[in-house]
Amino acid sequence: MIRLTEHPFDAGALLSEFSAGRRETGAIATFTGLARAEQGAAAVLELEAYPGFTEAQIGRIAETARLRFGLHDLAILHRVGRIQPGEPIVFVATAAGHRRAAFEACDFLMDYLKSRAPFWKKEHGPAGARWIEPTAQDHADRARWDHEETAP
Amino acid sequence: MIRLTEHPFDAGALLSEFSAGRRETGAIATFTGLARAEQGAAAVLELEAYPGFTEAQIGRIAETARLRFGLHDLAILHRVGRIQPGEPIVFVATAAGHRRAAFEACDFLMDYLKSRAPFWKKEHGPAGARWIEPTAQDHADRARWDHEETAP
Amino acid sequence: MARVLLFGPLRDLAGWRERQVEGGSIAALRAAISAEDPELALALAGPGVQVALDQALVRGDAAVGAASEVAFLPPMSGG
Amino acid sequence: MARVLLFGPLRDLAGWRERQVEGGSIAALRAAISAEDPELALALAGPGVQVALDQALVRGDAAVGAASEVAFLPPMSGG
Repeated sequence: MIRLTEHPFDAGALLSEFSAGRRETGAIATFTGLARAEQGAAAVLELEAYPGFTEAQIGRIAETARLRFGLHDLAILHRVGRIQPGEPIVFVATAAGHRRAAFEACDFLMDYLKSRAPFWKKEHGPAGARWIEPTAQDHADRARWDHEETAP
Repeated sequence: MIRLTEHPFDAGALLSEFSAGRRETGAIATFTGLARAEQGAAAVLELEAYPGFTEAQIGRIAETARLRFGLHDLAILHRVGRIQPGEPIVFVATAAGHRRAAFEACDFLMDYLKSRAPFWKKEHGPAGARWIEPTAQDHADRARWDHEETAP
Repeated sequence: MARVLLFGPLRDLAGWRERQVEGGSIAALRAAISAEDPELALALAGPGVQVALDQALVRGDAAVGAASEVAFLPPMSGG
Repeated sequence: MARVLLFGPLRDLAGWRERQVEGGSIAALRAAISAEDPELALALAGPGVQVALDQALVRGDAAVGAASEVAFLPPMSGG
């Protein structure tokens, strides 16, 4: 499941759905990204996607993750539109036979989503709006996967 | 929250509860471990704990994780008693400002729980019951944390 | 003729998000946009701007049909 | 006199999980157990068996009170 949504969501409900009826999966890892309130100083985030294209590009990386880590299944839900402080932005779940693969795939997918996925991000702060580029840390996080060997 | 339970649980309900009302947390990682059915060949697991002692020992590692990774919060629920194939065994959730800390703390806690936590595990298979020790992989996974530097 | 889509800062710069533009190739679309808004055309040729033709990334020039969708994608910021 | 608890394979070997044992120290408890079940006493002294006195791990000998709880913990398997 790879889906964009304009509405807040409950990560727990997504995990319940994702884990239901699994018989051969030993490990499920999830990640939920939330917009921090920064003690009231947080900007409102606006995330723009290219509907169809964005899901397809994420789908290609998801397929890479599925093969690379031997995943049984995965789910990605990503917010678009205006996101208020405290609201969830992204949910990723991975299912695998063993925990190392589930963790690494979840980590890998988040590094991709945070640095290269087809989103354009605007911050609406007190000083006006500005477009955001990925941070150096985001690029460094993603680059970890370019050369690293994956544990079996 | 560190708790043992004799009953199956819904990891999604735990994640909903854990993520509710967070304003300053940017990242929540979870791990759910399930008993694999192994196409019907799986043994029934029996997990024994030392009530009070087991939670306290897990609590010490949880406190280590909290400090080491700067966690905002964490939750651990672990099954004890007889566990049928397909049922959840363990749920771990970690909350942090940023995703690397949340992922690493969750991974760290699982490596501890799988290799050194005060549980004794028996498999009831077709050939009878036998007590299980942690695998070499479990020890190797845990040993990763003894020398590795943590990303900031 | 194609449906041209702009995203992110390109949309803010142009003042529009979607428009029909005359031209049988991506190069012709760029020329038509340049005639009307040279600053935008320059930005569309800027570093890191990718082009998607009918939702597939393309490099350089390509023919576009009347029903084609051409999107100019500035550097993606991730989610 | 203390309440002695056995876990995991030690419990299976002994055939009991919890029992009152006479003795004012852990060494005295081991001796009392040995008098009755030398095989169990040997296992309790085996490699990797830890002792918890009132839920705190102890090494070597220690005095135990009448209301003390002494647990013998074989190597922990993790969950």
